Amino acid sequence: MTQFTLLDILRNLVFATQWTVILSLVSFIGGGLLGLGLLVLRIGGGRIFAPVVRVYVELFQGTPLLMQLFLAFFGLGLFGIDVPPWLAAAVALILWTAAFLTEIWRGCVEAVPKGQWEASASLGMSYVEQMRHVVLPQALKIAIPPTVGFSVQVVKGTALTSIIGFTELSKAGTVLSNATFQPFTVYGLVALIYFALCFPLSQAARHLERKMNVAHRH
Amino acid sequence: MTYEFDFAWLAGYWPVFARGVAMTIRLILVGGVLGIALGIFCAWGRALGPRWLRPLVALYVELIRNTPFLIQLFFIFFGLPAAGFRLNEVEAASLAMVINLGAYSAEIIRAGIEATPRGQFEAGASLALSPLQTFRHVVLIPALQKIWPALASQVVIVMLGSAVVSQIAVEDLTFAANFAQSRTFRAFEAYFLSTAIYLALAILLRFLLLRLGDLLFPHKRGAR
Amino acid sequence: MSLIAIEGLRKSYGEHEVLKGIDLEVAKGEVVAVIGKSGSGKSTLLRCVNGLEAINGGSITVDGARLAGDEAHLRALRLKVGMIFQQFNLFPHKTAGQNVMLAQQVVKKTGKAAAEAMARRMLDRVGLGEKFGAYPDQLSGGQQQRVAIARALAMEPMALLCDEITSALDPELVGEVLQVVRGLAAEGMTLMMVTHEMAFARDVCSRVVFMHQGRVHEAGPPGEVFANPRTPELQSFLGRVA
Amino acid sequence: MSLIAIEGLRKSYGEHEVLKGIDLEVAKGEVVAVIGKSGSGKSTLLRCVNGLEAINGGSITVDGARLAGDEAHLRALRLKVGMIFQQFNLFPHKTAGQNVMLAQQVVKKTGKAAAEAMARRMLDRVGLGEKFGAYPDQLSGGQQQRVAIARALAMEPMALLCDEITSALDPELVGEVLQVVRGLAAEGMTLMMVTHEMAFARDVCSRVVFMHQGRVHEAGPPGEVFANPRTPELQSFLGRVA
Amino acid sequence: DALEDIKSAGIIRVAVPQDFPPFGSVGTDMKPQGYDVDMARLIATRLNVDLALVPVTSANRIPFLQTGKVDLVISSMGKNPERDAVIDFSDAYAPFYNGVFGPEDLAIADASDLSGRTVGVTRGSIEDLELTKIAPADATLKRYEDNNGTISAFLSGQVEAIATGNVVAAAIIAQDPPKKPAMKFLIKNSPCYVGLNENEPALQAAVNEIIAAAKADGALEEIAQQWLGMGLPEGL
Ligand SMILES: Nc1ncnc2c1ncn2[C@@H]1O[C@H](COP(=O)(O)OP(=O)(O)OP(=O)(O)O)[C@@H](O)[C@H]1O
Ligand SMILES: Nc1ncnc2c1ncn2[C@@H]1O[C@H](COP(=O)(O)OP(=O)(O)OP(=O)(O)O)[C@@H](O)[C@H]1O
Ligand SMILES: [Mg+2]
Ligand SMILES: [Mg+2]
Repeated sequence: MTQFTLLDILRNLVFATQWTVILSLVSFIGGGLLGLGLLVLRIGGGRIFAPVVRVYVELFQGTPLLMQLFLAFFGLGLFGIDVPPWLAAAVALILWTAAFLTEIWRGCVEAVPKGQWEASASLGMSYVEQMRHVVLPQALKIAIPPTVGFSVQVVKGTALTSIIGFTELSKAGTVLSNATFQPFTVYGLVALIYFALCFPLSQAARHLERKMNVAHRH
Repeated sequence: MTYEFDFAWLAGYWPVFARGVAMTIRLILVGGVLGIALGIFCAWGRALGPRWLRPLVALYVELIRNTPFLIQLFFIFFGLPAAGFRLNEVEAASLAMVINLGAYSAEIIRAGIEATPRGQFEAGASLALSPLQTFRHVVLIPALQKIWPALASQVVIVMLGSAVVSQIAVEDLTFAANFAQSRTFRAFEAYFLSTAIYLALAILLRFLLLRLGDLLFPHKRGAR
Repeated sequence: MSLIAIEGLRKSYGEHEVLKGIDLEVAKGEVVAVIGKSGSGKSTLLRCVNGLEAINGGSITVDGARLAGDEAHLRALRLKVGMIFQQFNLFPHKTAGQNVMLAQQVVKKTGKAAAEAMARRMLDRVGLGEKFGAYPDQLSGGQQQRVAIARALAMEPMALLCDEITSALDPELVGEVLQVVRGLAAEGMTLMMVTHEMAFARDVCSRVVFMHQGRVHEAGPPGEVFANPRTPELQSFLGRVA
Repeated sequence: MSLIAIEGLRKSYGEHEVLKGIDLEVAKGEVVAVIGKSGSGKSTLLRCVNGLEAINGGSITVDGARLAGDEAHLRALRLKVGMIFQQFNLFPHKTAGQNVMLAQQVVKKTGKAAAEAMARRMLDRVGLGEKFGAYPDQLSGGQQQRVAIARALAMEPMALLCDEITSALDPELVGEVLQVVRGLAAEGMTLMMVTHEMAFARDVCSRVVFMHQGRVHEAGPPGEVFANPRTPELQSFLGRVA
Repeated sequence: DALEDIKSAGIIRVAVPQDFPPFGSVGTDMKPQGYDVDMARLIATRLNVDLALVPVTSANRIPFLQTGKVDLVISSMGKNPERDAVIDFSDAYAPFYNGVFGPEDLAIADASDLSGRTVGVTRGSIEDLELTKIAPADATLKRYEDNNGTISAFLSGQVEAIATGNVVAAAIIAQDPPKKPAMKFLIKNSPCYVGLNENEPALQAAVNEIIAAAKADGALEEIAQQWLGMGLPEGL
């Protein structure tokens, strides 16, 4: 059996981490954009689109991400559509992220006091103008901490892409511990790397939250 | 590619799925009740507890929230025996879920506590309630009521996340799907079925939790 | 012709009928005080006139145009009638000046320079010329409310609706806001205001409207209404407040 | 001997000294009104007497026992002195009756039946006998404040501290709360109250204390203080409020 | 026709395990290696096409095959009628020496001695299929995701014994753990088969031919020696 040094393990884990990072960025950015679109439909989409978005959110929040990835990759394959793994992973993660961000942001929009809507309405602003100039800027501000906080979940969520053949951090961990029979070393390192990725994010979220509470008491 | 879905094999495997569903429900029941209890304790510890307790709770919460559940599970199941503390896989999975939900719900509940107006604490104090009595009788219920929907969502997330306990041989719903597909090679059907069951469980669980909220907090407060 | 004409106005929340047929005319330049017990429908009346609530019956006509529910009509109405709220409702992410400029730029498409000039003029008018760059949370309640007035004025409305605009203020700050309103009245602005400041109503208003259980129960010049309340409800109301 | 004796009381928030040495004695059965501008330290004074703020200097003695910072002493103090707040601070998840019963059961370990009987008595006393089962948000502000008074009274305190207990109320509701306080004063309860209701202070109080910049600036019977304010600060203060 | 497609594309895509040594694991460069990987290489060489290795797990290897993302699955798969109904199998290409292993002092001599005991096994592997058939009803099988889970469960004492390949056991012993797995008894020597989609007779025939030839010319023997440390048994 091949002998791995600690350095070999670490090197391979760090190498796999780049996939974790890339996948996280893609899903976060893509999910953010899609989520914003869904948000607009959810709060302004009237009787047709709002329920559609609700069902969408329910579906993606109500099933394991693992299964979503599986179905995105193989399910489409069943219909003869050959999606490469990176695309399936990106699509599934983006859809999943968007479902959560839409809900988080909806909460933030609703947290903007009713008086703000009324004041801007009484100044003659249309719905879109109210959104654009009064509500969204305030909601955005409230939204930053929970959004950054959720990015931690995205980073950890990328672990599940191994089901469709991605060798990102946690899959690399599994593979390495199977090759080396040193699960503790390997998983210990994996945990450490995840912590190194996630801790700054959750600290940033907390910091932003605290800053906001001090700065604005409206 | 034309694939023919075939669920005939299910005839032989439905007991496996039934047991899997039962296990998943059992895990989330234990994890949910004890996890929220732990969350309440930690939220108290971090927001109002003695000085020495706060950094400990913070450390626990950060460690759990910033590492994957699977890794936590492995450490509990494979690692604790080395420290002379052996749990079987169901106990280990339950403990992992309690610890995981405990950390997340601690943060959520703390937000509820911190959103409690200072006047409530002062009113409690001025009536000669001790800080703990104030927390227990005055602060806790309204704080929980405020964050109950968020808490319900987190419980659902933990339930869905419990899928990975099959990796330590807990025979839950995902195990059932994996087991069936490893015998029959009917992966699509098995995973499709388990996904549908998870969705149903998630919807049901959220519904029940919100109903429970109505029972626990019979008095709906008007718009603030 | 009256500027604001309300006829048979009805408004319900679910089962609960809050306005049970209101008839009221406000002429140009009139200053009308709306008084009445909590829950009598004063705020609801003002909110209906500003189109913030859909109405269930009757009609509201402002400057000859009848209020309809569609977006275009509503915006046209709101350009004619400004509203000021108890809770100020300044936009917290914008400075005092930007608060006053925003709607001009967005709704009236006024250029930035013109909007800014107008904002400075209006802030001067409410005595806050030097607070142009201050954020709402750097201002006292009274100052915030005056910015809200300036913001409404900058849209050059034909009338202003004021809903208990001093109720959220500390007693010492009430005066500075009422001073501004007094000035507006003197300059001929049409005002419809819900207020608990009886002394102010007596001094400044041309008419007092007493609401009770969703109806206009009594109305008339302040001298008459305050001196000789005819209904027992008004008598008891005044007795309690005074 | 005085019930409450405050000597050389100092209190700072960080650098900012809010109370700069307060000496004040309140005898049993006295009704003391504390007046003064916003920020003069009135609330802080009351909060110190209730042990809600740690003090930086001087002493507070209630019924012979000097106030110390530990939990046991604080609880003993608070059993002697009740406090009522501007924002009512009723417990929103409990009915009026449960609000009044809670501390009796938890702190005094009174049995449920006895606590309930006491709660009914106290709610009757503030005129809310029939609101036992109502939740705070089903009550008007005035009713909520009266429940808060009942809640404090149920602990049978020797004195009550009231911090602007009518400031958050609509003007029409102020009367009903002051009526209750008037009754307490008449029955001989010791009261120390921060208030903006000058007329009430004049009628009901046995002594008026005017605070200015963290000190007792002037004090005396209401007749004297209101009729002949000696310092220019009090004169200007009274001029503005009246 | 899959064989045609492979030839015209000039490349064959083969699913191999990454978490099941010695059949498939990784080297220090994270490239797959093992018995199954060499087998895949052998088939590609003899078909005279390039080889694309696709690492799979027991959970996704069949979907990879069924959705046409790979042409063959060489993943130490055992055969049973249920599986055979879904995909096709080649002739056997590898032996699998499975045994039940336990600590020295554990008294087990055959399957019936497993009564009342807990045995760890890797889910979906051959030993899982075989042991499920022969274990007494009151033996508890704990099925882990991969070899690593099974081994960790044994080493941490979560199970009393494990069923696994002799080579795997040897690898554990090589690590000199406090608890050394000793062979208790041999499970039926059940071989591994290459999996391919149904109704591909040409491809099936080609693979079978290659396997037969490799058995005859010693190529397979060589692979077996390298990864299993022993030769091919009689009658594979
Ligand atoms: N959004 C709403 N939904 C349901 N009922 C409402 C709503 N807004 C107001 N009401 C009810 O309508 C009635 C009149 O309310 P309104 O706010 O107009 O009274 P008001 O005279 O302005 O009282 P206040 O002096 O307390 O401001 C009240 O009984 C109130 O409970
Ligand atoms: N928690 C605190 N931290 C820092 N400063 C405080 C705090 N509470 C009060 N202060 C400051 O102490 C001073 C006195 O406050 P206090 O609330 O006692 O005044 P007050 O006389 O009750 O005024 P008001 O009539 O507005 O209630 C003010 O300058 C205030 O800003
Ligand atoms: Mg109102
Ligand atoms: Mg105060």
